Amino acid sequence: MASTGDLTQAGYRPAWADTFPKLLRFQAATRGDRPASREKAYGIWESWSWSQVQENVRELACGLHVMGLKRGDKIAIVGDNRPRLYWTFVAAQSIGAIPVPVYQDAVADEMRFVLDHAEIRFAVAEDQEQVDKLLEIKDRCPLLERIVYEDPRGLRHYDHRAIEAYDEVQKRGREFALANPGFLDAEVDRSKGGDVAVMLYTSGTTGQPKGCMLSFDNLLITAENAARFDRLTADDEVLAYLPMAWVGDHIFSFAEAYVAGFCVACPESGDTVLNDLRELGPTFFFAPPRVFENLLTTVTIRMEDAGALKRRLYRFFMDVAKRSGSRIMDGEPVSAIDRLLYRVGRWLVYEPLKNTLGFTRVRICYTAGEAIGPDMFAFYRSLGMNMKQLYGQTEAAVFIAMQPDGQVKRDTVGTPAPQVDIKIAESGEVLFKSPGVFLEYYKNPKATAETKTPDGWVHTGDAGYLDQDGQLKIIDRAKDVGKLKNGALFAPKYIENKLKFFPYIREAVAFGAGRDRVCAFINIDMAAVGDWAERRNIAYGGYQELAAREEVYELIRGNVEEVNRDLASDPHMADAQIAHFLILPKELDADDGELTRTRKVRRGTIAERYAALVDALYSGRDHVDLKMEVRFEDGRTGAIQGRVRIDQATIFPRAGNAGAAAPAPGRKAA
Amino acid sequence: MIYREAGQFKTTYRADQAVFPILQDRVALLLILLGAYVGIPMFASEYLVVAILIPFLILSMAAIGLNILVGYCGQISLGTGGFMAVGAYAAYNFALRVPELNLIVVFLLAGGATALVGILFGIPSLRIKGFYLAVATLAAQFFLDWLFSRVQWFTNYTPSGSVAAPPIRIFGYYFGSPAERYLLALLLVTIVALVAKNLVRGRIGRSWMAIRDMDIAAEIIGIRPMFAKLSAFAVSSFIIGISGALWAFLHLGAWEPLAFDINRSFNLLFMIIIGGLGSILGCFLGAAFITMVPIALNQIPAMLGVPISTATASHLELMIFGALIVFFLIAEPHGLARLWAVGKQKLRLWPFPH
Amino acid sequence: MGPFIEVVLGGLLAGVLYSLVALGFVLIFKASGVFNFAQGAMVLFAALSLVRLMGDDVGMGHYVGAAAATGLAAGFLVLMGWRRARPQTPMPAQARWTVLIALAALGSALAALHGAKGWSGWVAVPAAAAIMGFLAVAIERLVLRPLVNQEPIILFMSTIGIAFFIDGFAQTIWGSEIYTLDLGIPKDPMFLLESAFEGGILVNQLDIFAAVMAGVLVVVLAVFFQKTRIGRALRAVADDHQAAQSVGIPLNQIWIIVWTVAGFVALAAGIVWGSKLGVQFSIAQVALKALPVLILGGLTSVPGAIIGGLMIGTGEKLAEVYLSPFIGGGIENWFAYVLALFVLLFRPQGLFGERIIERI
Amino acid sequence: MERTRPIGDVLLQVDDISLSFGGVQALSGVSFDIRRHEIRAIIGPNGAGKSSMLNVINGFYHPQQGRITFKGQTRRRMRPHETSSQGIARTFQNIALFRGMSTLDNIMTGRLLKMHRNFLWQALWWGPAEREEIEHREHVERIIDFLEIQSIRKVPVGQLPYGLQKRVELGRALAAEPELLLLDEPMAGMNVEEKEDMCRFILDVNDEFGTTIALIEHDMGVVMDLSDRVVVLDYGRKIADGSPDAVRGDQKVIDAYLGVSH
Repeated sequence: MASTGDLTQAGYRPAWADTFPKLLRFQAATRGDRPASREKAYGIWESWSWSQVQENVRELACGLHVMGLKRGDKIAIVGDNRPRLYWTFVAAQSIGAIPVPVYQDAVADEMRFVLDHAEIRFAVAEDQEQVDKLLEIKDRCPLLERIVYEDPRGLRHYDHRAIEAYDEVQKRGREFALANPGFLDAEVDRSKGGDVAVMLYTSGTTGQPKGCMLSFDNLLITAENAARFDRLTADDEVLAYLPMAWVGDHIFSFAEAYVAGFCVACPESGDTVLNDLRELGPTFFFAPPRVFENLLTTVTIRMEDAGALKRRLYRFFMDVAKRSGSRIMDGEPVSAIDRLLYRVGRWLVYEPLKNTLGFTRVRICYTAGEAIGPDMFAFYRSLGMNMKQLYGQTEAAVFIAMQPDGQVKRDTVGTPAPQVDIKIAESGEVLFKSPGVFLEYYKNPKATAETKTPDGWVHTGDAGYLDQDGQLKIIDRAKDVGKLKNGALFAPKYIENKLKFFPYIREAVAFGAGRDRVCAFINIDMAAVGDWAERRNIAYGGYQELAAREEVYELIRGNVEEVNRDLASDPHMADAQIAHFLILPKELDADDGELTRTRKVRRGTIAERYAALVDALYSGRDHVDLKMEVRFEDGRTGAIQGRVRIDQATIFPRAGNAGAAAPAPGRKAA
Repeated sequence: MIYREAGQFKTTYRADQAVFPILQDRVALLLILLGAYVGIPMFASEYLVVAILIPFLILSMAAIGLNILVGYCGQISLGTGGFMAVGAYAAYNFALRVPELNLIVVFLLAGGATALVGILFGIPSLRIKGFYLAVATLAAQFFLDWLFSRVQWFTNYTPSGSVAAPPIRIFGYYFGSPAERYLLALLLVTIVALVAKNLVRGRIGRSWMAIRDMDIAAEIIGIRPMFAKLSAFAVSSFIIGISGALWAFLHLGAWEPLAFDINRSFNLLFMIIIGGLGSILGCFLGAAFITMVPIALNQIPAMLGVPISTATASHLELMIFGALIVFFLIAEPHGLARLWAVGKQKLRLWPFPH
Repeated sequence: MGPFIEVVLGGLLAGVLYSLVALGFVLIFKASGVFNFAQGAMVLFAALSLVRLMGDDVGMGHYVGAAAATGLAAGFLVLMGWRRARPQTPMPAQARWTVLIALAALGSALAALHGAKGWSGWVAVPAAAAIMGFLAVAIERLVLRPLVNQEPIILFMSTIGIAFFIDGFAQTIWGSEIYTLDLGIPKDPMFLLESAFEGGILVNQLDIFAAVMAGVLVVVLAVFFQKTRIGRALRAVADDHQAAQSVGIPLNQIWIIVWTVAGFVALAAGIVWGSKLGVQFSIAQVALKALPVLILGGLTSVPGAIIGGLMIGTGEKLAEVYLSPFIGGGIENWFAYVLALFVLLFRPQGLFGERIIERI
Repeated sequence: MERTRPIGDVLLQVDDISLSFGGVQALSGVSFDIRRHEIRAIIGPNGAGKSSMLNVINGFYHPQQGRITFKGQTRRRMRPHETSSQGIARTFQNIALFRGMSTLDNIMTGRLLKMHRNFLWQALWWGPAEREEIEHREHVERIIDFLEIQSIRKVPVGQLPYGLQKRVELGRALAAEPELLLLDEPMAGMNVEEKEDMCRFILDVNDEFGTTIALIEHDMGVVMDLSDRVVVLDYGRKIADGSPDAVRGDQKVIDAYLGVSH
């Protein structure tokens, strides 16, 4: 039935295997006995081979057919990462239905929107918790007919007119398949690569989620290109722990596995992910920065409890790693002593550390989704982990740009992915064109038209540029990016983020759009700076006093100048160096409306509230007197007043310009 | 540090329940076995084999037997020496009176006989607990001491009361050299350790531990205390009996009842306490420790050139031994095995402390 | 009839000795739950200390040791006295050391003055008692306190360690030959009830003395436990450690006291045994003889220890005389145990032990 | 939500039970029954004899008078291990786990009654003994999954917080697949969240496995929510028996509780 015909260009699959069900047929035929799915269940890692998966999927597909799922119907999939839920994708696709994964932590109302919008008739849910949510909204989603549940726990006495057990569906499918042997193969063959494979709802920052429709070609071609890019093989091992409704998981834990034929493992439960990660030891790992951040925090906290000797050892070798780890990995010259020390450190610290985290076998590891802190990125890379960044979107079936091995920079997201064209719009916005470009937003032609130009370019909504190495650098959301008076690019969030990566700076607000230079407000981190001050015997009475100290200004100026130096090295940003800054006499506060509840800076509000300070910054004065109303934590209001110093930072010449830096004299405010 | 466990995941319960689930441990064990079976017979000096290794192995076996009773089932016994004597004299008499018996069969019969005696003296454990039981087991020690020194049938009416083991011949092979005896002891100890581990990790072992940890709860969940306790006595005595026979046949060669007096009992009890209650590994560690300490104590003054009389030396040995035991109990009441486990856990989590 | 009574009487009197040793066990077990295997070693240590303090062939080294031990023990007692007198203000560290060193010097001076002549019993007995007190303090400090809250078996094992240590220590500092102890206790055999039986009944005066001493000791202990504050505190501890602590009795002091008392009892046993058989290492083995007494009488019962000792003593002698001819000699080594075991089968908590009601 | 298995015939009949300890009368003339598939609560003020009643049911105490009929069989004296082999399992007021063992091993001990391989097979391990072990491990793993204690599978129970220990103990009782499950204050000392979890587990046990449950509990809210019928003891006598609502309104019950608490 399945035969290897002509292979695709990337060489992973025959050209005829242009849908997941067909690809499953291919994998079952070529590596039927190799593991395809794993799940930690009942204390051990239960495995299913490709043939077993195929068997299960076929039965389930027939079962769904018997249940009434028709070609073109949408079927919702809700739950934690479970092999059987992943199989449901392929089962639905086998009979031409479109799976719509829903975030398992969505509350009932959010779920209702998706189910309603996608016109879902059937849903497959993991357990009682999800079934309860679905039943709660069932009245408001008149189209929803039936809910299939995987785990029967606690559902025994539910009214079974609307719900049904997964096993039951599969059993009926088995009977149906016996009675109609040719049915499923014919159904599978009816789908083509251009058909809709899946609908992924993107949580837009504004407005309602949009149902992004991706075709089999979108997913398979991009996945295949990426697999080839990183030389993935059937021997790789992946842990699926990110939400199934997220495109990242769909590509890394599903599409790539089907293309390359490797095994995807699901953790036992949410509580045990870290432990399961350690047991499984994946070879290919993908996580948003948040996950790496949490891991690093755990590492730090656990190391705090260690004995003095161990802590010292750890610190010493982490310094060695910071110095030379990344360089050694990139094949750059490193002194013999450092090389030796790194070798010792590998044995004493790095490898054991990676082992306890479960990263011993990680060959390639990606982070994406948002900017990763340079320290964090350096930390993992210095351990010898091949950590890379990529840039992607649901609309591109993930891959837009990715970092090739050996060309990893911490502040870019890599070169354009295979078969991807990137161009930068006049506004600075990044546009791309690729085989992964989505078909359309479901029932939303307006949004589709806004995003996708008639000639096939897609607006990413992000501003960025290609650096001299051809690597894409994302600087900000396109709508936030402005221009200085002289036309140079000004990306406030980019600058602010750079500032905030310093431990002493808690918040930063950069100004400059339409002005001749960039100026910034700084909020110091009370804990970090307080600690710093105490160790230097600097007396202070409170935030305001500390923020006004000359020593603190000096400290912060150092940070600002560091950022400037960094910006100078970047031809696109060199003009946007911070000329003047001041340290705000009060902490920005959500209660005063200066921050959002998720601690994002409200630029407009701040500019308005502190208009006097902004004016002073641009007036060239060295101080300003401030008097303003504030709201205290207990709800009282009061006034804050005092003199705010304005400091000047060194501006560095654009990189590439020969000659020593010609810093403006580090003038101190009187 | 050495452990690299990531990726060693278990896909079957069988693998998950293995005695050594970690690859590195399996490799280490293999190396140790290789060294013990091949390296030592080839390179070790005769003194090392005769004076240290053979007694160490046989005492390890006895310690395993005792640990099953004390460490796993929680029944204190101070009569181990007596049970070893039963094994020794039973083996002697079987070999003497039925010369055609294979020696392996003789050892097994000796174990069987000791198991019967063990069950007999274990019966009080059904009624009494704790120190009452400990003292009751002393009865076994003294009674058996007396039995073998006064009832001359057991010693075949030799005038001195001392008896000698027959030559060690199994399946026509004569185990004459120290290395050969060592290998025989090693083989038997390996088998016993394996069997003991199998027992304690299964149904029977769990019922013993349940009785040990909370006998009333154990009974309420359906464990028959009589069966659990007596089976522990039987298995324990069986192993101790075999070790007694080996002690007499392979180590002593010729012996009198004094070889199995109460000091032997205490000695073994120390081994399992210092080694670790409820741990098979601990039996080996404890046996090694207790065997090595007196040797070290005898060697050190000589090495330092301090002349001390033998009487003083023996008194000092008592003191140091006593002090060491107290020190050990204070430093790590759960024995060397716990120290090992803690150390291993540290290595597995390195560089994290926990 | 006469010989039989003679055997019984002999047994009873021998039993008194067992009782004395068992008493030491019971005291410690009652107050601290520790099964003190070192009681036999303590008897040896007490007896050796006493006999060597009285001996006139002692080398200077031994004297210095004895003097230092005495001085230290006395110093500790002074310190304890201070603490009792002024619980709020601890004695300054300097003063402590001064007291200790002064007392040690005093002891040495006394020893030196005494020259090569042994002390009289009147001095030696209190000195030996002080040494036992010091031993109790040392055991509490070095062994029991670090092991507090450990399982009973661990504490039990530690007392075996202590026993080894004391056995070795005693013989290292005091020597390991056989010494005769003469406190002037009459030892001549005498005949009782000559009128009733032909030839009367032969008893040793020493045994009578021992019996009287045991009786006095029991009475003293009973008074101590019933009437004194400390005694009542000890009983409270025996009943419930936590309850005792909650009423404000420092457990450590209690343990020191009870081990000291057990040390005195050991000294008494040592005097009797030493006078009878000479002081030698085998005294330590007497502890093993006392164990069946314990389980027979019950681990927690003082009267049990006395009556159990008498029963075992008698039974043993009777068995030796009337049973040995049939099953061979030397049965006294195990007879007591088997007898005790037999009793246990019917009364698992011993004859006088408290009945254990099992709860869940 | 209606129950899957309707309450059936009498599973356990307690007839005129009297029990005393050396003059102290713990129970006098108590009679009641427990029906198949029901959740039966035994309540009463402190010292009312509730725990003694459970101890009598599972054979730990032998009453001086009265009969107990379980599954139609009347017994006079029976040791606890015999009642457990008949299908009665229990948990304890003060946790009675085997502290030296892991969660997994503790629950495995609950299966001991159902394991039969003899010494020789055990000593050899490979083959039948291992197969038996794995078979029971599978069952135990279902219980671990059911009670959501996967993450503590191999942790020694002594290191677990109190609430989890209680859960492990329930697991050990469930491992025996009892027909009658006795729970002695399953929620004592728990916080609200742990109590809610435990309630859910008890209901699920009753529902999923059809296990009949008799429980002692002090939290009246829990009792009223969980139980089908309640029997009230006071000073060793039964003073009320009936549905939660009926019992709540009973004057004798109110009197018994007055001054005891609240």
